[in-house]
Amino acid sequence: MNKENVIQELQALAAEGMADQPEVASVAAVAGPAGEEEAKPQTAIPPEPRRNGVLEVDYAVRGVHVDVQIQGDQVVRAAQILDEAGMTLEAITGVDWINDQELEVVYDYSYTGGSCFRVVVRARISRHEPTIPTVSGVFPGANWHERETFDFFGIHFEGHPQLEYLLLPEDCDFHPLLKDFKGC
Amino acid sequence: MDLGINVFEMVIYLVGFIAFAAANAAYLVWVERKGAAHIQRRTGPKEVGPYGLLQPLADGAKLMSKQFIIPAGVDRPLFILAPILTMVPAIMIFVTIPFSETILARDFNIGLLMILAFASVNVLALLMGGWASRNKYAVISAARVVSQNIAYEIPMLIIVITIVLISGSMNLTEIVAGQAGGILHWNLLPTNGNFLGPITFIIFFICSLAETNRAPFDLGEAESELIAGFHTEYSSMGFGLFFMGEYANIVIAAALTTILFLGGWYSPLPESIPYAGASSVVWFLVKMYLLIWLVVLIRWTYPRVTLWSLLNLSWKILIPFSLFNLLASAGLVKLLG
Amino acid sequence: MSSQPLSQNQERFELNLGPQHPATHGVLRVKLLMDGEYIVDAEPVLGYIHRMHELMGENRSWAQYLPNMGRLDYLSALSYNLGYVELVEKMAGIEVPERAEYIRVITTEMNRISSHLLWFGAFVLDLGGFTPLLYAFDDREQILDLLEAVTGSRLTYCYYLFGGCYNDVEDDFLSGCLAFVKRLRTRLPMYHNLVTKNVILRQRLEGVGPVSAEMCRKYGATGPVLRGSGINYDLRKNEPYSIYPELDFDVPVYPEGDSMARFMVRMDEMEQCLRIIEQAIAKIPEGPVMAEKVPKMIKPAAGDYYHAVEAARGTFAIRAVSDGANQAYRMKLRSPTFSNLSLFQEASRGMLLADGLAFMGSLDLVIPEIDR
Amino acid sequence: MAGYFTNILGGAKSLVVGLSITQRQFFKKPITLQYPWESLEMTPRYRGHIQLIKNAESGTHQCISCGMCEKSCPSDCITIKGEKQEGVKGKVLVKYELDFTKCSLCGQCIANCKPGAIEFSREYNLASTRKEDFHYDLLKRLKEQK
Repeated sequence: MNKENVIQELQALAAEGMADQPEVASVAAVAGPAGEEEAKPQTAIPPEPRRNGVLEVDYAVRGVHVDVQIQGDQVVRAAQILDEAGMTLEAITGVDWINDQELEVVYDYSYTGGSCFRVVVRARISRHEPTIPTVSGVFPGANWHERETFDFFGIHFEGHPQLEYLLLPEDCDFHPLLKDFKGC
Repeated sequence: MDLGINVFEMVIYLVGFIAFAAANAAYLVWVERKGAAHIQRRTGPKEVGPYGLLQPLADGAKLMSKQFIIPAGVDRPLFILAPILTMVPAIMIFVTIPFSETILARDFNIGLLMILAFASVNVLALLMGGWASRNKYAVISAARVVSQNIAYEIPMLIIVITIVLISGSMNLTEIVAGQAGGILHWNLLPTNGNFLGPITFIIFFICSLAETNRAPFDLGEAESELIAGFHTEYSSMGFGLFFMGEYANIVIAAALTTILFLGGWYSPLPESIPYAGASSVVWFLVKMYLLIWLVVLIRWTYPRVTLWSLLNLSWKILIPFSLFNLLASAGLVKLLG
Repeated sequence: MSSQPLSQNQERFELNLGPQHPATHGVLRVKLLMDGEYIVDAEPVLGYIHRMHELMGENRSWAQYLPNMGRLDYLSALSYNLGYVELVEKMAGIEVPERAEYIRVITTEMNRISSHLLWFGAFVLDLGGFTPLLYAFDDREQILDLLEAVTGSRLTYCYYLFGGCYNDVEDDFLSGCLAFVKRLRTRLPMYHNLVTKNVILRQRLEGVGPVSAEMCRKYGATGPVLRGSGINYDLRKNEPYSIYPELDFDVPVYPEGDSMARFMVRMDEMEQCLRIIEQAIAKIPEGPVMAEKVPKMIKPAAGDYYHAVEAARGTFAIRAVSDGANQAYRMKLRSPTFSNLSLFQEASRGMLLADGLAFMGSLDLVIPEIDR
Repeated sequence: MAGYFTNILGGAKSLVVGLSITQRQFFKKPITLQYPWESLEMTPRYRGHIQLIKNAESGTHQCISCGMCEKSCPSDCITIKGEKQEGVKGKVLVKYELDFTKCSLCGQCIANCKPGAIEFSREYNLASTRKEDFHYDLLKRLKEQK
């Protein structure tokens, strides 16, 4: 596996996504905000939403090598790139950024064939209409991870073969990890 | 022959054998539990009576006092009949088994045939129980038991024919009598004239394990796959009878093996030695219980086979071997006899 | 198995395996579509012991979340403890004294052995052999006694703290560990003679439940399942943490991908654990077991952090998102058996029921960890 | 064909080896402990529910009612109350209640206790059919302690 190639392909992918969004396309996101973020004052306010792009972050601090943010409809392409590179989908999860009225879907990829290489792919989608294409066509293992994310966040994975409650009871009507969930 | 005395004798023997079968079933459970415990470095039952010896009685009392639950939707007549049908043939078989020259109920000319005939009823009972239970696990188990029993009856019968060829009789007393004169004359050993004796014995022993549904061939019960197999839905004495039937069958299998291969009531030593060389029922029981211990030990040592390897073992190994064995023995009998 | 399932138009039936079933080792339910004895389709149904640990992580301070780690995979709780404290130490920049690192490795490896021993017993029990379970428990009990003397608990450990360990260990513990290493070295050959070499067991495991390396990759399977498919991937080597780089051990890999390979990986792993423990005890330095300065309130810089460790069943990873407060904004727990079990549906198609259960046993499931 | 016979022989040998192992174990002594008749001594670090440490000299506890244990508890098991009393420096502990039904024995309270006033007890054979039996008043317990 050639790490540089993977990073380049992901950069190209992210650049496409930025072209769709004129307001962020003007800024090239190449600086390492890992350091910036650490320098920020410690407050209870969540950090500002990041722009789309590929960052090479400090592995020793963050635990990942490459941090990719792309458009929601690009996650399948990203999965295909990483699948061709021989990487494994380790987990899918979500984060509810209620202050931005956005949900973030996070895909953790790792490489099991040799030296450690971890890539995190994230996509932000609207909180009011949380839909994102499924990657279970590329990684069948994503099936359960997406169902779990659907359980917890109510994110609808388009094209998922069986989007039912996995861990929660089949008749429940709430999504507990949304920040406005107040118990049931 | 005086009919009155004959009937009286018959009743005495029948009661005696039922008691023997029941006591064996009860105490073999104790042996199994105690044996398993010590194999696993535990102590086993020890609270009820000295060394837990009264445990089987307590278990029996518990089973009898429980409600016999008949689940909704089961085939009632078959469901009730099945446990009875496991126990009755087992007791019938005891009638034909000669424990010594004098202790036997009926001296049949075709004793061996009768045992095998009655032993086949058992599989019918298990099939009925599994089918009538209206439980998927029980049905799977019933299907397994039937295919297993059919597969193992073939090599078993071939082996029995071999023995009949060698001893020239189907009368159990005569088969034992043919092995008189110490260990070297037993059918087990090649010194008896049949150089394939040990293989014959091993095949017969494996078949008897499979016929009695004992581990590692307990596919019908398979507690880690099928909960409890054919008796999943049985409670109270329904379960108790299945349980007793299983142990009664083990006793029968061990007794039959003793008769066919281990010289029955004859001592392994030559008759010239006083006491130890004399033939008696004690020798019969010692041999039988040693075999039963082997059966228990095997259960607590091996994992369970799967259905296919079970059938493979029968069709690919046991049947060819037993057929070859039959041919060789027939040739030997023709040559030497 | 050479035999193939019967034709499609035979009558099929559904079989509900679990949530209470002897072979599922907990409250796992598998919806089986059966064709006679053959599994046509097997769909695991999860969630019977779901406790929403991830939400708890968002409602508690970093330190208060510590006891939750012992309740995910209760059989190798210390690996989870280790993963979590290392993550928080990474986030807050806490240095751990060397002695504490050694204690952590020794206790974690002891815990790994106890987990594998229990799996070994329970797996043979699934196959119908009862006795090895009790022998394995005998050995496991020795480990639990040793760990109890140090951690105070026998199963749901909560022993590591941010910056070190809850308490120091005595020389008694170290010598006890060495004695145990010696003891298990004599017991393992017995297990191999009794179980591994047994022809019945070999027939049941060899060639059953083949999982290819590609399938593992697609499903994200890790741990012994992946190593049993010929991939040499062990986070202790590939992504070293704690003091593992200083210790010399091998990663057992078997290329066959069947249940036997997974069995052998775990059996060999126990021997490697013994090596690790021996070396760690030989090298353990004197010194404190807690870092000097551990902040009372841990307030990591905002951002997200990822940390993965090798638990007994594979990669256990945590993704923590911090907003700079004393508690996590989001805590994602990635448990290994969740991914390992997800390949069951595809891999078990066409298997015999008995083989399917043997295959499930070889995945080494711990249900609370899957359901979280 | 030769493989067929060696397979059978090898298999048979493995079976005999297995039998000999279990038969040997049969003659060894049982290793289990018969619980109601015998029981183990708990190790010094055994984690039972927490209790106040009795100071041998003063005959009382060291608690300064700072509330750190209460705050650090993940499951809100601990309720304490301290009062200002005449002639005593600092607060005096008047109530220390532990709801053991919720406790997960993580030890956060003990790790966070500055004066070192609490410890794990070594009680393990607790059983009751009533929840309230596990709501302990640790001050009362301290008084009853010999």
